[in-house]
Formats: sequence, structure tokens, C-alpha cells
Amino acid sequence: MQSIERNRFSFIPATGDEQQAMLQKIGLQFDDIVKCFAGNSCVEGGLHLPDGLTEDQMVEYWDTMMSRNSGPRKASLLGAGAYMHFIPAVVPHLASLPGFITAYTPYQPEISQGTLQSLFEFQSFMVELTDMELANCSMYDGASSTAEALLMAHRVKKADRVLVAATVNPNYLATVRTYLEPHGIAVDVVRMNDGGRVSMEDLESQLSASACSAVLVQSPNYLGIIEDLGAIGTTVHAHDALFVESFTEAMALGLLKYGVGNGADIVVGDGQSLGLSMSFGGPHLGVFATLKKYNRDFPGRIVGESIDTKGRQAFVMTLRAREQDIRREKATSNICSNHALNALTAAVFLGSVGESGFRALACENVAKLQKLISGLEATGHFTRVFKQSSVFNEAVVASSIAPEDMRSRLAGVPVFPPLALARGVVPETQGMPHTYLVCATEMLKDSLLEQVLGALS
Amino acid sequence: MQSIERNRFSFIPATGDEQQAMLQKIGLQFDDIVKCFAGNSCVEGGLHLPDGLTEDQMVEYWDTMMSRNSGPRKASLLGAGAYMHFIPAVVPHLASLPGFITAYTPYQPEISQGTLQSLFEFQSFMVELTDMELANCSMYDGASSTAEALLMAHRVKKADRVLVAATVNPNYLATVRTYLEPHGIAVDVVRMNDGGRVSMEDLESQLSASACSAVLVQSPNYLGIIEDLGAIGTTVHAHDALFVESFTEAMALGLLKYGVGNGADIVVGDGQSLGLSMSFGGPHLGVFATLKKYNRDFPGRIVGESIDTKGRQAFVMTLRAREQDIRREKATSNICSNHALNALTAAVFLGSVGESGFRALACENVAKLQKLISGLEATGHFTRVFKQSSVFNEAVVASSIAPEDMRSRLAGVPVFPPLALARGVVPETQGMPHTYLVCATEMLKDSLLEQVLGALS
Amino acid sequence: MTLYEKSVAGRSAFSFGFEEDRAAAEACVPEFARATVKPLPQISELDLVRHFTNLARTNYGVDTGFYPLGSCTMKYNPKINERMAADPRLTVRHPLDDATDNQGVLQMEFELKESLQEITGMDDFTLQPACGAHGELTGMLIIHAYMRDHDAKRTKVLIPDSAHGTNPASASMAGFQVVTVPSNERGGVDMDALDKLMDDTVAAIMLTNPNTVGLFEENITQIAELVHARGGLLYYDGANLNALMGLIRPGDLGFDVVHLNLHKTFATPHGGGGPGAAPVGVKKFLADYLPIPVVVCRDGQYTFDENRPHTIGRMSGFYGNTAVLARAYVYIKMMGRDGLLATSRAAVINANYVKALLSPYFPPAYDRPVMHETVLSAKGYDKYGVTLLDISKRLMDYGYHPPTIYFPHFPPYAEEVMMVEPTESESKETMDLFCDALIKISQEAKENPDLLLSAPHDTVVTRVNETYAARHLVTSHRDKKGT
Amino acid sequence: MTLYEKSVAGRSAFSFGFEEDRAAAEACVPEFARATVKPLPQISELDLVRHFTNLARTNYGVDTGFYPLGSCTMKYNPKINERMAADPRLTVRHPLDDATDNQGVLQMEFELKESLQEITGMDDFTLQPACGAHGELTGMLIIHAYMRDHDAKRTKVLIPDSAHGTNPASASMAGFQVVTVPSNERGGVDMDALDKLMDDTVAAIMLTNPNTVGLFEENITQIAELVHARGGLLYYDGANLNALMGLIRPGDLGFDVVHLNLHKTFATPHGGGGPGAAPVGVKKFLADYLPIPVVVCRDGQYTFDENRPHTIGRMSGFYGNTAVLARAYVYIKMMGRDGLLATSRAAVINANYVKALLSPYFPPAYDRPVMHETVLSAKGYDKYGVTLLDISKRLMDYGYHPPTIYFPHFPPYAEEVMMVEPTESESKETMDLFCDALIKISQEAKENPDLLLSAPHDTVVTRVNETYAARHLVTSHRDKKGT
Ligand SMILES: Cc1ncc(COP(=O)(O)O)c(C=O)c1O
Ligand SMILES: Cc1ncc(COP(=O)(O)O)c(C=O)c1O
Repeated sequence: MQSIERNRFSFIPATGDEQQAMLQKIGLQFDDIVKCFAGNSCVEGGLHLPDGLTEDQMVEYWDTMMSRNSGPRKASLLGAGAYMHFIPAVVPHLASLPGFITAYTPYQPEISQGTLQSLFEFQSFMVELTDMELANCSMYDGASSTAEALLMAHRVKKADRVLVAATVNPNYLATVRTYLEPHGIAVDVVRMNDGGRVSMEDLESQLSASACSAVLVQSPNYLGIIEDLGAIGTTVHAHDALFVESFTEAMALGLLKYGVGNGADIVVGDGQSLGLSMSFGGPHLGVFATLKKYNRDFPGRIVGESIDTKGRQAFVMTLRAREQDIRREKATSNICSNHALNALTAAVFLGSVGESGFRALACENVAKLQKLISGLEATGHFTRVFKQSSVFNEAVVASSIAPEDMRSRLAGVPVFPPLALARGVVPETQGMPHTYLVCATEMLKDSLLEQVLGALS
Repeated sequence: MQSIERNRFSFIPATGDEQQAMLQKIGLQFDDIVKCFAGNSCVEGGLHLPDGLTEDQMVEYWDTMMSRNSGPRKASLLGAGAYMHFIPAVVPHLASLPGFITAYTPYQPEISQGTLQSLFEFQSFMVELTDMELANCSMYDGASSTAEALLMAHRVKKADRVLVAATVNPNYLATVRTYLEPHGIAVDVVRMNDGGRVSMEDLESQLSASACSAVLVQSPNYLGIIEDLGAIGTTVHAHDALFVESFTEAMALGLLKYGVGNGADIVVGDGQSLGLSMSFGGPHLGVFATLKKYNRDFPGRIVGESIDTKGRQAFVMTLRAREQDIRREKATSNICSNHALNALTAAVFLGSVGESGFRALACENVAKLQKLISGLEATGHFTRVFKQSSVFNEAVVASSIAPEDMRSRLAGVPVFPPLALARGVVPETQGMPHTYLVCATEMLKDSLLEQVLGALS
Repeated sequence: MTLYEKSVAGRSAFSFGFEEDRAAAEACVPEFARATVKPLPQISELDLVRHFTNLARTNYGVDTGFYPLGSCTMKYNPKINERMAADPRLTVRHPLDDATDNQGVLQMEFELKESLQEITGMDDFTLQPACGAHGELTGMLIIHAYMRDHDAKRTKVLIPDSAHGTNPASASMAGFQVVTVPSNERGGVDMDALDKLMDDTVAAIMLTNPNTVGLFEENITQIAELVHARGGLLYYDGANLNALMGLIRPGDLGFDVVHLNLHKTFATPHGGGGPGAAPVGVKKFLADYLPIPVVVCRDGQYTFDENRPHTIGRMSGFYGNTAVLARAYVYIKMMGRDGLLATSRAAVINANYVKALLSPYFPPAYDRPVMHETVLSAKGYDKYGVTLLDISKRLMDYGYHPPTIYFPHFPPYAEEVMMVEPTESESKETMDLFCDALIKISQEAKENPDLLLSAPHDTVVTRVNETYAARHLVTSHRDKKGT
Repeated sequence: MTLYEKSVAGRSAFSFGFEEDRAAAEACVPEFARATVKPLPQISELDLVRHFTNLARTNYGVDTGFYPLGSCTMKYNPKINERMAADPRLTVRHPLDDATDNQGVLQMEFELKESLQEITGMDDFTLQPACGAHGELTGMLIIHAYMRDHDAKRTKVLIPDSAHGTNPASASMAGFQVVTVPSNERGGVDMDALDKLMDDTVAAIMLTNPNTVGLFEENITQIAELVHARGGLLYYDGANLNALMGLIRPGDLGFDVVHLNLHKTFATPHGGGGPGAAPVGVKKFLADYLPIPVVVCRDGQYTFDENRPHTIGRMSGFYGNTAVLARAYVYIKMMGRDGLLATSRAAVINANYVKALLSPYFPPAYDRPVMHETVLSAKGYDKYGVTLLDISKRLMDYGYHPPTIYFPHFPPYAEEVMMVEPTESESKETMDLFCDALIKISQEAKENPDLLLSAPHDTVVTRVNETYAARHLVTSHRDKKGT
């Protein structure tokens, strides 16, 4: 253990001398302390790990490794649950201030007002954007948040069955199944109609068949199509189930109607688009909003406004009696740490773009997708599927170009290629055997779009 | 001016309505306020500048522009006053905290202790490293700091002549000439001897010829060679001139002797190597250290320790009576803003590497240069010039490879190619007509060195 | 003041190269017309910057001071990790992009997995879980699925009374019935009770080791033998692994499933409440149950393995918190074999040192050496009318974050205990000063209890009223407008 | 406590892949043996982080609050500028590397130069000067060199009494004798005095316009005509250009040499004392005098022009503060034509607004509309035993940085004046609140002057003793050890 005495680990301040002095005060040698291991198999001869790297070596190693990824991308034709949007410089700058980053959960409100108020602001934004009454201060991601919504519905309604629209993101559906399986809750799928939307007939008939705790519908759905949430809400409520709305593209919150006006009981989704990078899948941001009548049922932490002993505004975590540290196995969820810093980031992002900016972003996403689709159709190799249904920034296109060909044609263009859908996900189009889910955001500048279209012509 | 009313400039908060309300309170229209321009040629039809870019457009423009530079470099064979060293991540992280970055000069000490104490720590480090009694809290860069040192020497000694070693960085020499010219101070050059060092004979004879205010010597000098500062100091003092030591490579401060022990009156140089990037030439960091007896003569700001009304330690700018805002044309310099944030960065860097780390860095630089030189000599295309003189991390080599050839051979290696010296700067070597000033720092990892040598074999 | 309260119509920090074109959007998407305007604040970029910069300044963090929050392992978060995690070659990668285009990221994930396997002695890992509780749920779902396939009557899970609240909550969320195992008089699992409870309806026991009072479970070998012999599995809550790296491995102790909190042991920042990352490791016989996809290496190519026949499915939309994983990866690479050992060694010495300094004033329940944290009691101060809460709040005036308080809740720790975890990042001087402060406060408790009762005094807000918050529920700006 | 005071032998935040090998180094460089050990602090990375993070928190900055420091133009520093300036494609460029390898950086510099030419109406620019005073020296050296070539008897420079201290200091440093021109009763240059002083020994007049009391020089056309007619040149201190962009150009007003403070008007952060950048612009007849090298564009290739036959030489080791220039470049690109105009317009409105609100309590010397800043007097409060300094310190308790105080020093501004410059970055509400605070303080001055005399109360240190610092000169750790 000579190397330890030399204190060459810059993250461990104690020198050998100091450790000796401390052990003296303790009155034990280190080996005495770990006597409690006795009889157990200690690590012999050290872990089989390489020697540590110093910072300069680490930078070199990292650089070599990361250069094995393909080159930089300026926009993405790939969406399906992760979206490439512009992140103003002010957003990461503020969200990464040391006071925010290196704090723990704000158990001690007097020295955590920064985190607490930021989360309160996030909750306020979510309440407005989802048009619900109450939003928690984050879940892990959209998929787990959706699964928790159905668990909550089950707690409220007790029926061991939920309905999920076929048009929900398949990874969300898989997560829902994983979460619900041990509770014996049946997850039945509501069929898609010819327009790429929830089939109202199937919904009605499935709801009539037997009791359901909840119906889950995503809008814009997996195929990019905007569901008729109002009509669905009416049907769901007629059958005394909870209506759970979900979204994967938070940018749509700028213009689409969610929440109470549709009869929603819970709105869940992913907030990654709100100033967070895709980062190969995480950390993203679970959004969870519901109604006040469920304020003993929802999962996750929530911040409330309060006062200090001098009557000044102060924020604090509240409604804690639902949580695991107090209720243990009877808690509304096991969630403890959540994605607070990402919620804070989303609050900074929304503060930065502001009301009109957020609407403008939503409009621009719509416009960009329209441009992309008309461009693709003009090449003659593509045609939109579900033409009659409105889409936000994603849509399904059929194409004569096969996936490998697609990838190689786009190899020289700095965009992520679109998602090739498996056969059978959508109806087939004559002469265009391949289908893609294409995405366009404000990042797809006209010049880049031209490059894309050039490569696919 | 309709666009102004729309407030689409995110850096200007006032809306059109608010500006109207303010103008109402002022009791004037904007045109009334600028009536004072009357009779003067106002800008007609707006400046001939393009429309402003939004942040996303700016990022794109910048990316395109910066991609016109050559690719990333991992080390530099080019030194000559700017050095590529490793910068631990903690350094820019701390130096760019908003409290430091967005403050002005600490005129109000009660709300500027962060800047003030950091600068005090910088001064402490400079005092130790230069072994002088007093250091100011920065000058612009090494060149201007050197020029100011000679101006100061002239204020002290009054003789209208200074001597500058031929081995001083030519850009520093040029700056000195520019600063001294209007004062009619002669700048005479002391010749270089066969070892690439100051010729002691020429120094002696020039000092004897007529009175001098100062002698300026750089070590390691422009050719990388370590000067015999002690011997020079003795000679200079024998002739009642001030001895000014200068350096361009602050990394050498870790192991070389400067300051009082050599009889130095002023030590100046550039601190870029202390955690600052090269940034195509600036901002770097002027270091200025001197003796207490000159505390009414030196240029620039200095922070002193004091107390507050409760007797607590507090820092404040001191010795202000020398400065331009108080003494105007009689000030010791015109300097006002300096390079304080870079001084703070250097303090963080030195705090980070610490005493043994800083020495280790100095040792490693020496070792790396030796490796580079033996490697180059082993190719048969290079031979070191001034072989008998010790060097730090730069040295002169003669080579059979011409500069254009050098550049093209190194094109595939991620290093900055070395500086080609003009003919005549150093004596010619038989069969090797080209001379280079080569530099090696800790960045020249062995694998990279191999690539360099491979390309030059 | 919140952003909404600072909002002024017409102001904006928005800087994009387009304007709102609502009409065009509505022409494409008639559904838009149905939504009412969603009010968001309108604020200039400078005011936004000031708002959050000043908020950040009111927050206590590891970067500003000592944060001995027991069980949370608030160690130093190296700045180099943040730089790496912000690398666009990582942040600008779409998770559904082809694996061949993401060999760098996948290599990082794979190497991380391998390191975690070696550190814990487990055979395979999923990197998907987002936080500790998510890892627990993943692990317990794996056990649930395994038992469904092998011994479906096992529907209970044993959990010591000392366990963190997430343990029972996760077990229950994974469909198990929770049965509490009492602790014995040495702070470990009561072996007699265990013997009674461990029957053929029990699927597993969840243990934290060292446990939440900082004690290594002395009987771990016996527990493992007993549980395994009776057909149960052992789950390891790795929140406290910081004590053990390079010393002893959960896998070698007999644990079948392990979760790690990278945001504790592996130095990723907690961010005021996450995101973290909590990879789950399993022994070989459970590897097929891991959530898909799992990153693997085949012929030097990194790729995703979706073929896990018994997989529990998916725990999240993609593959976990890659940017957090990257930080932990860098940390492990930089610490290396010796560094991890030195870390645990220093963490243990530091905890025992704090215990030694504070014991005379705040006695530990047992005078046993502790591992990475120590639980101390402030019970004696009730005679001065002072609670542990008051002591904690007073610590803030001295510039410290209080330890974890009022946890764990089991006898003899039921009341007035604080859990102090210094971590290896702290210097002797820092700990000395902290202990001095607590000792001074213990003096103040006797001489001037009001100082404690009215604490904290030097914070941006004084003591915050939690009851008021619950009674006047205001959890959004909309609620404020309502009142 | 300083880092030295926190140092512990053997500790280190050093993380490089090599160790000190002194013996090997001494074998190569025998000179090393002569140096004694240079003590530097030894501290862990976490303690280093805490040290500077906490220091940063004690600092007031634009990002934390209103900073109306007159003449310093403390406007918002956009965060995007910082991101660009940290781009390794800029930071990792060696200045002596071939121009062909640096076309991106050079393009940036060239485009910046062009923009500055257009904004000021000048014909050529050097980007070399590091700060305002350095720009002044550069400009005055150009004038000195020009006069040496053309009219060597011109050894004097005229400078208004209202000028910033750097003006006379720079003129003198450039070898000139400084002659002060008094101001007239409207705050401008006294034309009669100018007429008398402007003779054939005068090389130039240095003007700041708007001047340091925020007033536009009404007689600028007459001054320019007079000075030019008598063979002198006009120097423009551009520190206050923030009032004029897109409205009027110094070049069009007759100025021959101009310096700009990019760290004021062009939004680069001041960093607690620099680095800044201060390009100097000249009319065509002086372009040959610019310091070398000058960035130029030839056939679409950017390169350095070293061929300026009359060049004054070099002002620095390389080409100026490129990373600062980059920030200003981004700022100008983003503001564009209309944005720069809107900036100056808003800056002027804001200054007049603050003046309107505060005049009843702190009268301006003249009741003329001002440009970007206003100078107000606190003379009236001496009857309560309160000075401007006390008022300023009290402002800190209200959360504000005080304005510039006790400057300028000329009659009738000689005493107790504060120079308030809100800049365009501030909202009406911020200015309203600031003025409210000053008005409240003016009330406190009457009712409770002690509150002001003992201010500030809410800062990390109370009033700092400047005299003590000068008397007990401690400017380094070494001095402390000495005492
Ligand atoms: C022992 C233990 N287990 C589990 C957890 C839960 O971890 P997380 O908050 O990441 O969900 C914690 C966190 O406090 C813990 O200390
Ligand atoms: C009018 C005026 N001129 C010149 C300067 C000097 O600028 P710098 O501090 O950048 O040298 C200043 C700065 O305060 C100023 O206000």
C-alpha cells in the first residue's frame, strides 16, 4: 500500500502522516477497523483494474475513444423519443453553476433555496404547459413517468387492467409492461385506425369489455400524429377510467392542448427537448402533472411555497407523507432522487425562450417538417403515409430507398438518418416498401435541408 | 426604427412601451435628447453592417468560419513566447465563475473581496517564484511589461540609454523600442557570444562606454538558453544600472533562480504558461516584480492586506498614489485595466499544481526537450546548435530540412511545426543550412513524439 | 420573486432566426387553434442570468463547504468529469443512431460495465437505472421474474428495520410483500429473527452493507448461507459501497443482485436531487433477466444485445443516463486500482476519526469501529430543551451542511440521531473544524439554548415552516394567483 | 485565509502522468541546483475548489446585480460569447503558426476590423492594444511618430480637465507634454481657452465624446476645424462610444485617431480588472503608422501585413487579445446594424431616465439632457454629516454596486459627485428599484445618518481601511510572514 501513503491521488487530501495521526486519535490501526470482515473473502492482491490515469492521460484516452464516434451532426432526421434542438448558451451556463450542481436533495431548506425555488418554477411551468393543477419536480424520464402514471391510476381505480394506445412509443409501452407485470395488471392495446390515430371504435369496445383503471394515449403519437385528445377524454371518462395523456416531444406543449380541457387526469412525458441534450439517451426529464384531488396519490417530490420565521417567502419540499422515506412500502412510489437538475435546466430554458419564443419554436418545428416532407415527396422517392392526419415535427413516409441505402446516401450530410420502421408497423404503400419515421426541428436549416434532399434525390 | 420598437434584441430588455413611459418621465422625445448633435453629420440610413444574427445563426456562422483553421493540435514544437501546456479542468472552471468574470476593477473592496484576495494570492506567488519583494497584480503581457520595466528604470536612473541582450525575444525588443522611442532613450543591443548567451565582454564594454539606466536580459533566452543571471547581475550593479530579468516561459520559474539572489531590480515576463491558453496570442499575462525600495516607482495596481472596521482581514488596492487616476500625467504608467482575470487564473493554476507539481512540470519540460533533441539528432537531419549551453524547453537545431518541407512532413501530425529562424540569427552549421527553434513541453507525449520523429526521418 | 413575478410583456431572451408564425402553423395543424395561450414568463437574458445566478448563490453545495450528509456520500465531484460529460461527441449523439456510429460512447459504457463487474464481483450489469431506487426496482423485478419462473410462491422480501426507505418501497413496487427484520443489539441483522422469518415464501433479503448505521454486517456469511440454503436470493443496496472498494466485494460475499449509486460512490454530482445513475449487477444465472438492451463487445465491435430471453423488459426510454455514466467512468479510470482502495480506506479512517472526536459529546449507540459513516446521538440535549433539529440548524450558522438527521428510525436509534459521513474528500483540518463547531454548539445548548432554537440566523431565510407549506398548498405560480 | 495559510505539506491537486525528477533535470541543467525551493501552497483539489468558489461568491458582478459604474459601461456579457471564446479552435492556436493554418481566426479578426471601421468611420484599425490605456498609448505614439516626421516642434497635447486619468498619463507616456483645457459652464470644452492654447506646439487634442460627465461635446465641429486648421490632430477616447452607435461617428466628426474599449461598449467581460481589448482606428494618412502586423485580406486569403513603412513598431508580444476580440466580434455580429443603434438609443434613454428620477434628490450640475451616463451631486448631504462615500457604501446594503464616485474632479464637479451609467442592459424596473433605494438612503441621511456612516452592514467585510493598508504594507504572503 505504499502508493497510498504517497498521496498521489489528488481527490484524497489526507497525507500518510495525517492518516497516522487520525488513526492514533481513533486508537486503532486500519486493519483493526476492518477486522469486522473476518472470515469473509477479502480482495486479494488488489482489484484487477488498471492503474489510475492522471488528468492529462485521461483527456488523451477520452479523445481517442470519442473519436471512434462518427462526426459532428447539425440536425437530426431521427426523433422517436429524443430530439435535437438548439440549446441557448445561457441554459447550460446557468444550470451548471456550482451551487446547483454540487448540492444534494434540498432536505435543509434554509441552505437550499436555490434548488427549491428553481424546482417550484419548473412545477409552475409544467402546470401551465400541461394545463393541469399540480406537477411534481420531476421523474426520471418520460417512459418511467408514464409507467408510474399507470401505477397511480391503478392505486386510485383498483381495476387490474389498463389500455394503452397502439400509437404510443414502443419503448414507453415496454417500460409500462415491465412496471405493471408484477402487479398482475393487464396491459391491453387499443388499435390504430387508418389515420394513424387511436381507433375510437376499438377504444369504446375495449372500455366496454371490462373495467379499466386507465387509458394511456400519446400525442403527438409515435408516428408524429396529433391525437384527438378531447374526444378520447370524453370516452374514457364515460367509462370511469383515468385518462393519461403522454408526450415525448415537449416542444409540442407550446401549441397543443393538453390537460383538464381534454379531461386528462394525469399528463406525463419527457422534457428532454426543453434545453437538454440527447446525450445518447440520458439523463432526460420525466414530467408528471395531475389534479389536486390526487395530491395524496401521485409519485415523486414536490416543492411548495411557505414562509420562514420572519414571514418571508421560502420554499420547502411538501406533501412528503406520500414518500418512501416516510411511508416505506406503502409509499406512492419508491422514487427518491429524481432528475431535479434537469428540471432546473428546463426552467432556465423556458425562462430563456419565454412565452412567444416557445410558441415560435413550436411553429418553426411544424414548418420545418412540412418543408422536409414536401422536399422528400418532390424527389419522387417518398410519399407521406397518413396524409390526412396533422403532424407536429415527425411523420411517417414510405420510400423506395432501403435503410442501408439511406444511411450511405446520408453519410456525407451532418444529420442523423431517420428511423427505419419495421415492416407492418404502418400499412404498406404501393411501390414504396420501406417506411421511415422522419423528424425535423428548427435545427434543420434550409441549407442543410437542401443537402439532405440532394443526397436523397 | 420600427424594428427597435419590437424589442427583438434579447440583450435589451426595454419594450417600446417602457421606453415611451421613460421618455415621458424624462419629458423629452429621443430626438430632443440628440439635438446636441445638431449641425453634425449623423449616420444616414443606418450603418452599413449586416442584420444581426440570432444565437443559432451565430453558432452556425462561427462553426463555418472556425473550420477554416487547420485541425486540432495536441502539442507544439513552436514556442518563442507562447507555450502549449496542459490546463487542468479545475482552472478554467474556477476562473470563469460569474462572480469573477463579470466584476469590474475592485474599487469597492467590501463587495470585491473575491477579486482582491485572488490577486493578493497571485502577487504572493509571483514574489516567491521571482524571489522579489513585491509584485503587482498584472500587466498586459510579457512584452509590454518588459517595456514598462525599462521606462521605470529610466525614471529611477534617468540615464537616456538602456542595454538589451541580443538574445531577448525579438517581439519584446520591438515593443521596448516602441515604448522608449518618444522619450529619446537609446536602446543598445548587447551581443550574443558563441554559446548563445549574453557576451560578458560586450556587456562590460557597453556599460563602461556611457551611463545606462538598465540592462535587460531574458532567461531562458529567445534561443532557449539559460543565461548566467548571477554573473550579469554583478556586472550590471558594478555600473550602477538597474538589472531587469525577463522570461517568456513561466514554467521555468519552477526551477531557475531569479530575483534578488542575482541582483535583479525588476523581474518581468509572461505568465501565459500558468494555466492560460495561447489563444492566438492573447490575452496573456504580464508579470512585474520589483523591490520594496521602488514602491513609488513601479507601474500597475497592487493589492494589500488590511482590516475592516471590525478588525477582520480584508484586502484593498493600495499604493494608489502612483496611478493615472490620481496622478494623471505624472503617474508611473498609464495602465488602468490590466489582466487581472488572467492573474487570478494563474493563481488557480499554481494552487492546483502546487509546489512539487510545479517543480515536476519544470523537470518534465526539460526531459521532454532532451528527448526531442536526441530523437531529432538520431534522424541524422538535425543537430543541436549551442550544444554546450543548458536549455529549458526550447533549443535551436540546425537541419537539412527546409521550412516548406518541414511543414508538409508534419502536416499529418497534430503538432504545431517549429519556428524557422531567419538566416543569420545563429551561426551556420555545415551541411544543415536551416535553423529552427524547437520547443517541447509535457504535452509532447511519447507516442506523439514518435509520430513527429517518424515524419521527420 | 419567481420568474413569473419578474415577467414583463413583450420582453424576451429569445434568440432564434425565426419568428412565431401561428397562422402558417394552424394551416398545417388545425388542432393548434384549440389550445389557449400558455403563459410563460417574459424576461430579458440579463434578468434571467441574475435570477438563477443569485439563486445558485443561496444554495449550499460540496463546492462551497463540508456536506457530511450520511448515506449520501457527498464527495468531491471532479471538474474534469464535467468537462468530459459536456463533450459534444457525447451530448450530441442520438440514442437510436446506429451502433457503428457510436463506437466511442459504447466503448465507454462497456468499459464501465467491466470495471463495475470487477469492483463488485458480479458477472453482468445493466446501466439503465436512473437512480438508486430505480436500480432497486430493477433488481427486485429481476428477482420477481426469476422467482415467477422458478418458485412462484416466494412473494415476500425481508428487509432490516435499518434499511433506507427506498428498499421496502422498491420491493413493494416490484410486487413483493415486505417483511421487516429487526436489528440485534450490535446494530446488525438479528439472526434468530432471520432464522424464523426466512421460509419458503421469501424470495429475497435486501441488505445494505455497511448498513445505514455505518456498520459492516458481521454475520454476512451466515446470512448468505442461510438465505441461499432456504432458496432465497440476496440483494445488495450498494449506496454504501464507498467503504469497501478494493477491500471486499459484494459478489464474493454471496450477493446475487447489486445496485450501485454512481452519484454517491463514483463521484457524479447529485445536482440538488439527481440525475444519478444506478447500474445493477447480477450473477450469471440472472444475466438473462437484465433489462434490454445490454451493451456488449463482439469481435472488437461494441453493440447492443437485445437477446435476453427472460428479460424483464425496459426500465426507461433508452439506455440510462449516459452523461452520468461518463462521469463515473472517468472517475474510475482516474482512480484506478490503488486509487479506489485508497478512497475506501480514507473514507473509513475519516468516519472513525469524526466518531472519535465527537463521541464524548454525541455518543454512538455502540462503540464499534464504523465503516464510512457514524451515527451519533443528541438525545442528551433534550434536557436543555434543545432537539437535534435545533443543533442541525445551528450548524448552518457555522457554515456547515448538517448531517442526515432522524434516520435511521429503529431502536436504539429511534430518536435524535445524526448520521455523519465525511467521505474521503475531506481533509483532517476540515473535520477538526466541523467537530469543533459541533462541540461549541453542544456548549451553547447548555448556556444559551435560544441560540439554537432560533437558528439558523445567517442564512437567506430563517427556519422554514413545513406545516404552513402543507396547510396552504402552493406548488405552482397558478396556485399563487389563486390565493 | 489565503491558500498559503491552508497549505499542508504533502498534499496536492496535481494530476499529471509524471513525477518530479529533479536529479535528471539537474543533470541536463546544472543551473537548477542554484535555485532554492520556491514555496507554493499544497492543497487538495476540493479545497482549492472551495477556496475560489467561496471567493467568487463574495464578489459583486453584473451577473449578480445592477452595476451602474459610470464610465465603465457594465453591460450584460452574453454567455454565448464565452462559449465561442472557449472554442479550442480559437484557444489552441499558436500565434506564430502559419497564417494559412489560421484562416478562421484571421477572418474573425478581419471582419471585426471592418465592422469597427464602419461603426467609427475610420479607415484602418489595429487590434493589438490590450486595454483602453494601451489603446491611448498606441494612438498617441502614432501621433507622436507622425509629428516627428511632419512637424517635430509639436510636443504638447491638449486635454480637457474632465478627461479620464489615462488620457494625460498616456500622452505623457507617448512623450508629450500635457496641457489642460478647462471646461466651460455647460460642461464642454471652453472654446476661448482652446483658442488660446491651440498653437503650433500642439500636436493634438484628446477628447472623450460624450465626455466623462455624459455630455455630448456641442462644439465638436468647431473644435475639429480649429485644431485641424492650426495643424493639430484629434484623438478620440472611445470609452463612451456606447452612446453613439449608429447615431453619429467619430470619424465623421473629424477625429483622426480613435480607440475603443471592447470591454465596455462591446460587451466583453471586465474580469475584475481586465483583460480587455482596445483596437485603435486611424484615418488613411496614418495607416502606415499602425503597429505591425495588421491583419488584411488579399485575394480572399487572410494574412498579416508587416509592411507599414512608418510603423511605430509593436505594442505587445503578438497581435492583441484575440479571445477578447472574439467576444466583441460575436456581439457585433449578433446585434447587427439595428441592434447597435437600439443599444445606443436605449443606453441614452436609460441614463436620462435615471437622471429624471434622481435629480430632485441628487441634482445634476447642468440640467441638460445627457447621453449614456449622468453625473449627480450629493453635496447637499454634508449638512447631515454624511459624505458621498457613506451613501455609496449604504447602497451595498440595498444590494447595489455604487456608481463611480468622486470623478470627474473638475469644477463644478469637484466634490461629491457620482457618475451613474445604467447601460441599455437594464430594465425599467431595475432602475426604478435602484432609484428608490437611493431616495430612501437620502431620507436615511437625514433621519439616521449613523446607518450610512457605519455602512455597509450586510457585506462579508465592513468598511475596509485603506490607510491601514498603505501604512502596514502587506502585498504578499511573504510580507505576512515577515510581520
Ligand atoms: C442506503 C440507500 N439506498 C438507496 C438510496 C436511494 O438512492 P436514490 O436517491 O438515488 O434513488 C439511498 C439514497 O439516499 C440510500 O442512502
Ligand atoms: C473615459 C475612459 N478612458 C479610458 C479608460 C481606460 O480604459 P482601460 O481601463 O481599459 O485602460 C477608461 C476606463 O475606465 C475610461 O472610462
